[in-house]
Amino acid sequence: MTEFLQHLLNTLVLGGTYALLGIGLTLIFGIMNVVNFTHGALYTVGAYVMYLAVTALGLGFFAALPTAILGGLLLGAILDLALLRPLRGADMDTTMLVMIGAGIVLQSGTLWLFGGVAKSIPTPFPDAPLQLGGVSVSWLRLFVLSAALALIGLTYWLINRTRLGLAMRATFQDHDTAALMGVNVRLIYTATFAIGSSLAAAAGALLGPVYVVFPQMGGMAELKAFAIVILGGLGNVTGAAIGGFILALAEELGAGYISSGYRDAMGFLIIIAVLIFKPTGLFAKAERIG
Amino acid sequence: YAQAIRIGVNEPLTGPFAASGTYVVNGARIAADEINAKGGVLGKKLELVVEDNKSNPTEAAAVAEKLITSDKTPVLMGAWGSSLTLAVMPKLADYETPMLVETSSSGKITTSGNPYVFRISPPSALEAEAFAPMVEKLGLKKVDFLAINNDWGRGAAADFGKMLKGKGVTVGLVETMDQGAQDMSAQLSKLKGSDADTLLITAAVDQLTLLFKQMAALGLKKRIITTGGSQNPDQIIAQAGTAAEGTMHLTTFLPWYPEKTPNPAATAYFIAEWKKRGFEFAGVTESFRGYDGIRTIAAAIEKGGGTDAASIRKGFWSVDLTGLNGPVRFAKAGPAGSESGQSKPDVYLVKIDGGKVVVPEL
Amino acid sequence: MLEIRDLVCGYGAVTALKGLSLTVEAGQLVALVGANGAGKSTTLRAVSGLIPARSGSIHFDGRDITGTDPRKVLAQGIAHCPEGRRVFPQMSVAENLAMGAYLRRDPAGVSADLARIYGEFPRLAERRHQIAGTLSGGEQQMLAIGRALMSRPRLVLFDEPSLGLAPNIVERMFAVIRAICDTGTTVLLVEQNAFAALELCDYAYLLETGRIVLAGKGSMLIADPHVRQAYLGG
Amino acid sequence: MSETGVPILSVDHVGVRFGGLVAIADLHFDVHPGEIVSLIGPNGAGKTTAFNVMTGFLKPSQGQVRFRGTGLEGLPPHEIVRLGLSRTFQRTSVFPDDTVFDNVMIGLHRRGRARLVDTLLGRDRAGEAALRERAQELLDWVGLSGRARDKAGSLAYGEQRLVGVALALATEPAMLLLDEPVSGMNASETQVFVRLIRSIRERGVTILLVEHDMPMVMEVSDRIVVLNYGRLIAEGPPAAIRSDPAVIEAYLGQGSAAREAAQAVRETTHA
Amino acid sequence: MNQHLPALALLAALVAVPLALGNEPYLLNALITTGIVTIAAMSLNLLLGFTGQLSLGHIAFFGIGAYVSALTSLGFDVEVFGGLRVVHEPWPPVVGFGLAVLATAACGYLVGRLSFRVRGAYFVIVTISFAEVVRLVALNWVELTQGPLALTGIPPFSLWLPGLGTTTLRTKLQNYYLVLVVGTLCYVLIARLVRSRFGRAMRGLKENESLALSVGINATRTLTLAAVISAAMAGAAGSLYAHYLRIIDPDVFLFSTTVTMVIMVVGGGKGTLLGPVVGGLIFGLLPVALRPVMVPEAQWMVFGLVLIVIQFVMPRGIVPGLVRFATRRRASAPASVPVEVRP
Ligand SMILES: Nc1ncnc2c1ncn2[C@@H]1O[C@H](COP(=O)(O)OP(=O)(O)OP(=O)(O)O)[C@@H](O)[C@H]1O
Ligand SMILES: Nc1ncnc2c1ncn2[C@@H]1O[C@H](COP(=O)(O)OP(=O)(O)OP(=O)(O)O)[C@@H](O)[C@H]1O
Ligand SMILES: [Mg+2]
Ligand SMILES: [Mg+2]
Repeated sequence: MTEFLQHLLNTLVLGGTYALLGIGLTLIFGIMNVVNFTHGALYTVGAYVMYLAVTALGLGFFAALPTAILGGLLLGAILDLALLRPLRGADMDTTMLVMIGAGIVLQSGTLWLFGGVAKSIPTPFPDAPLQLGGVSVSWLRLFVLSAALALIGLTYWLINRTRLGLAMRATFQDHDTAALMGVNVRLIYTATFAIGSSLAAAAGALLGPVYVVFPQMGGMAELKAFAIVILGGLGNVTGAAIGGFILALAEELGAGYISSGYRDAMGFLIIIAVLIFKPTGLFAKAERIG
Repeated sequence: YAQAIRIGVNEPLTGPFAASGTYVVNGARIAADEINAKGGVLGKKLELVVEDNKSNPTEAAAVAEKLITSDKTPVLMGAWGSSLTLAVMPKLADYETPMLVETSSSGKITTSGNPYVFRISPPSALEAEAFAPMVEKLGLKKVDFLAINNDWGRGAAADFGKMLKGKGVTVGLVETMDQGAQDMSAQLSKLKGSDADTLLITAAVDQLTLLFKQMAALGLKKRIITTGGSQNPDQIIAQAGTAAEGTMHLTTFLPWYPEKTPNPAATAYFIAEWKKRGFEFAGVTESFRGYDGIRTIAAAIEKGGGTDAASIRKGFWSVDLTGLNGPVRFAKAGPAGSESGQSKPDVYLVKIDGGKVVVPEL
Repeated sequence: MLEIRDLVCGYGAVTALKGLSLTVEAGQLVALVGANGAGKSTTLRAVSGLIPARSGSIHFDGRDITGTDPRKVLAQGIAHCPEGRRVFPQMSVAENLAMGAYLRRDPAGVSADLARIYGEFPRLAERRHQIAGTLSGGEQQMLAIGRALMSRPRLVLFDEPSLGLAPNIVERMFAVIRAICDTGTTVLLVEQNAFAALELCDYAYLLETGRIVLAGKGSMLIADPHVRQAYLGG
Repeated sequence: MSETGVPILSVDHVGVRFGGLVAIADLHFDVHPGEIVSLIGPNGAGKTTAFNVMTGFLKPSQGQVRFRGTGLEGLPPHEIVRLGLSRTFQRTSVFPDDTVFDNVMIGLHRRGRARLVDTLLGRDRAGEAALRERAQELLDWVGLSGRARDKAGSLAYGEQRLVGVALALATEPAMLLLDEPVSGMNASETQVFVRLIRSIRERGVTILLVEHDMPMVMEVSDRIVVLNYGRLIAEGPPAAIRSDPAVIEAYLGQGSAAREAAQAVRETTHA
Repeated sequence: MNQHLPALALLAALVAVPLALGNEPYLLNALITTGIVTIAAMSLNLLLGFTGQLSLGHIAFFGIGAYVSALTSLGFDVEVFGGLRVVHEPWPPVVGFGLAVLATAACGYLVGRLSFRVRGAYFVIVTISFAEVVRLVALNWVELTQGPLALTGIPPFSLWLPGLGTTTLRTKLQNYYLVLVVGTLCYVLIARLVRSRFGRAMRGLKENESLALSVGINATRTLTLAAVISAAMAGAAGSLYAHYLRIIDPDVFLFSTTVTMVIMVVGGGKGTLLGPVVGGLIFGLLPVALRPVMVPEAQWMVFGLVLIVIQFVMPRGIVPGLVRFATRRRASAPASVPVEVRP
């Protein structure tokens, strides 16, 4: 029983981080329709900025976090201005390839700058975990969970409740018509990409201290982020959040009760199963024919 | 000097194993420089031709091809991971070129009948054998395993399991984790619930750090012993902090106590040189393999008396050298007629105690 | 109010407008008629800045707006109700209408206009929470018209607003357009329903393969034998 | 018209719901071979939805459709086409990146007989040539030969609709469902289209038409079926429908409605 | 015939390359591995370029082909559910090749049936998931696949040639021509397929699915067929890979190899016949060209930059870009019109 409870608690914490990874990507992939292969690299960059901010710059842990997020925002804006803006109107594969290229450059760049040895980020939280009956959880992870939930809430609000969010959704459904409505579509593109990137960086900055920081950390994270986004329905922030928790649950229980070798397989099997029964993800968009 | 002797170095410099591969190459450079400063081998300088195998077996094979055919290196060192080494091996046979294997631990490397392979790292069976005498002293009763899901982890779990069963120790859970996995809470939660007294872990240093942190967070308190010899305790202490306290590690090198190593002078020289070049101390537990590897190759060239592949291969069989972790002498391994060479290094058990690496009294 | 001079526009190798000139006086309802592919939609797209002009000029209120981007054109008071509805398919009806008022900063005025549009097209009021992409064709057309009006434009460009509407709604819609014009909004109307458009308008232009070939009062065009033959079905 | 005999298409108490919304309540009517029947009704009455049910794009929540005696339930669209029931779409619908000619070639899919092995072995030259000839004929018929080499996506609206018709005809249907085919055409173009419809009928194709262009509907139809809120409210020859008060009220409208609306606008804006 | 001219010229050049190179094993090796991945890229192009479905799990078919072929020629002895023991004695590699093609075609059928319920992004994820699951099975079913310990000692191909008897393909040169023959065969099959009514059906589905259905195209059948053929070709490439490299481990399923294939297809020009071939040669050989001139991290960065630059200069890929350039030079007027198409 305690083992099961421990698994559930782990799910909650892991799910929060997965959800965070998913929502950043859902903005760029789900809303902007850019198959963003820099997401993993941006996640890595967020973690390294956090590392630098804490160690080299000596900013406190809590000041370093917004620094990393800001770093992601800036890098995202630069990527968009330099690589995506000139290709506006090009088809999805073109931008996908450019993003693959940019991802490779960013990843090898971090390897070049920081070397392959993993870094670890010191945190102000106590090592001793919080004990709740038989189960325990570290303070750091609790903090990450709450920060992730806060960011998810913020993004949801931004997309669904603000004028900017309205303009974002309009732009990506029909950018000509959005322009006719007076939306500054160029700005919206850049802003959306930057915000999505900053969320990836936030995920990296939050998870960097939980795990360790190394140049390839983004690889699997990216793959899972794609899965989460699709599970939750493209462009659906709430869906991505829920998708993150579902994936975490599948992995956790799969590893705990079936076989740890098939841990990641559990997540992917869930995805296949979901798509067989609900081919448009858990939260489908309404569409019509004719 | 007439012409330099070229040694092909086939290591992962990018991709997941980039850090380790780079350490090994740095160690190799120290050895080459040292040998050249002393006048080289057979009157010729050594020249390392370093190529990146991108942590990818196909690339590792391609790199071997390039080194042998296009750079004309008569001998290779590499290729860090077992799958990388295994991918290179058919090329060795094709071109009849010997290779010194410095890190890989898969048993297959020396048992598959490739007579061009000479290994100085211990396969996990050897390591288990070295650990056997300590089992009773530590009082192990029931042991769980947590291993990285690759040749190294699987091999270690299998070989240690066999050895322990032979000593009457119960083997409990055998859990695995993916190479790139970062969150092992699920496996650890399961292991926490088991009644084993000891957990044997096989994983690279980064994952060990994560594991120790996550164990602390879950309140998992058991005797921890890691295997494999490239755990790099200093990095663990630096990164996992108090979470690593009390853990034990099987290593093949004792850089903290140069005087206790088989060749104190060489160890001291190597460590000094390493520091002089501005590398992180933590890297020495990996890089010494590169250092020993090149010294072994130099010895083989010396003994073989020629700079062609065949002489060097012959030379390997008569190498007798005291490496940083024990004698390097190749014994025959694998099917008769096409045996590979396997050397048997020392294995030590160290413990992290008060933020320091100590050799526990057993 | 709107003056287009010698406008040349096109898509890639296609030149759709080959030196088009026309004028819309303030307060007028001007119709632009012509065959399929004559360049009517292209004209409207050029005015609202969706496609660049290759040469020629467009002036609005005496200011040169050639090549201005759509946002700034709208800010000057030109709304464009595009061909083929172009509603935002994944947004609700209400959100689509809110997009129409995107640049407006007077919430009170916006909600008054919203109420007016719901009054005009009760179907939209009924469906205000439906996702626009699932509306029927005619419902989407109503939404597109309503959305264009939400910006309170001074000049509104309609591209085939009657497309796919039921006859009674068409009638109603023409009445609405006339009324909009009578209350001071200038209208440039592109219509395939040429007869109705010509009857309704104050002034009309006939466009053939990228050039204006005839201009005059609606009644004059209706009477023209060529127009009767080619556009009104004899 | 010929109300007797076996209907080619019968819509049998069909109902469709989207969540809580009833798009079609209880639709029931027949079409007989050789007829041109129009299905009219206000926006959102359920006409396109009815087409979607007939062609297998939507499953009805109740009732069923029979075509030439076969029940269509559960059949996917491509099977229904094979039975000889073809359609066009309300929104313009072409294969935008292909030329007009290739569009028709794609449309001729069902006419091709080549087996996969023959294709892979390159034994299908003759069949292909025949298809090409047929495609050219179809383009001549709908009057698009002049644009055969242009990309379909670059055609003007009205021309794209003709491509749609050519595609539907390419399947050699026994019955054709046209969803607002002349929207976006002017009166003269519409007349050309009416002639096209007649020539299609002359070749023995039954036609069910959805259209809001009343002069055209009145001119071309043998019979009209009127739908409102997913229900049948009238059925009969054009003359009868034109003067049916219920239809006038719900759909056709009178001059007065327009004037009232105009008045309403003036009042609200001045208030 | 004119339309085949560039392809024939390329083929002639490829036939001649080894003669020009002399015996340069390293370059031949690079050409062989590049050729094998290029065949896989061609198969991916059939799906991505002609049906518009991006399979980011294409490596699964490649890997399954490699494993099936390797296991057929190595033999195995496993216990499946319920204690049933399955023993297989080694068969010649050529049989392995055949079985690899059949097995991957069957997998293609399964994935096709499964995932053509879902399109676009959802298809992408189903394929990624499939590939990951297969990789994890290869990793964990140690009894059959040796897991991470790798399958070693895979025999090279041996062929029976009329007049020559049976030859074992040990040399680089033999393997090079084997890959070239298989590649050419795949090219011809794809070319025939896409110019036929099946090809038109695929394009129709890609451009406007409801319309395609309404003209009687059976979506599931067409797409499944494309998936089956595509998977079988990828499987053939996998088999070539296994017998050439003579060792495989679960790393053959690496996601990054799929990414490489996508780069080859899209970079070269998806939806064109020659695109993946040209893209394959360029992006396959680029790392070889970069290796001697810079440090490893820089090699990757330059690879990434080249990728970006090509997309900027030729957004539709290299082959369409070159075609456009050529036609523009011939006729002074711009040839094709960029058409913006909206739903
Ligand atoms: N996106 C495009 N790309 C290429 N050519 C285009 C494009 N849009 C329109 N054209 C061409 O430009 C010409 C004018 O088109 P336009 O849409 O302005 O005609 P229109 O008068 O509005 O016709 P319709 O009544 O059919 O809407 C046509 O020949 C058309 O084929
Ligand atoms: N997928 C869907 N989800 C929700 N509602 C839908 C969907 N499809 C259609 N509807 C609704 O069902 C009703 C009938 O739609 P339908 O498209 O059949 O109308 P129609 O008679 O063709 O109208 P029009 O003449 O305007 O094209 C409409 O009110 C529409 O909003
Ligand atoms: Mg138009
Ligand atoms: Mg309709």
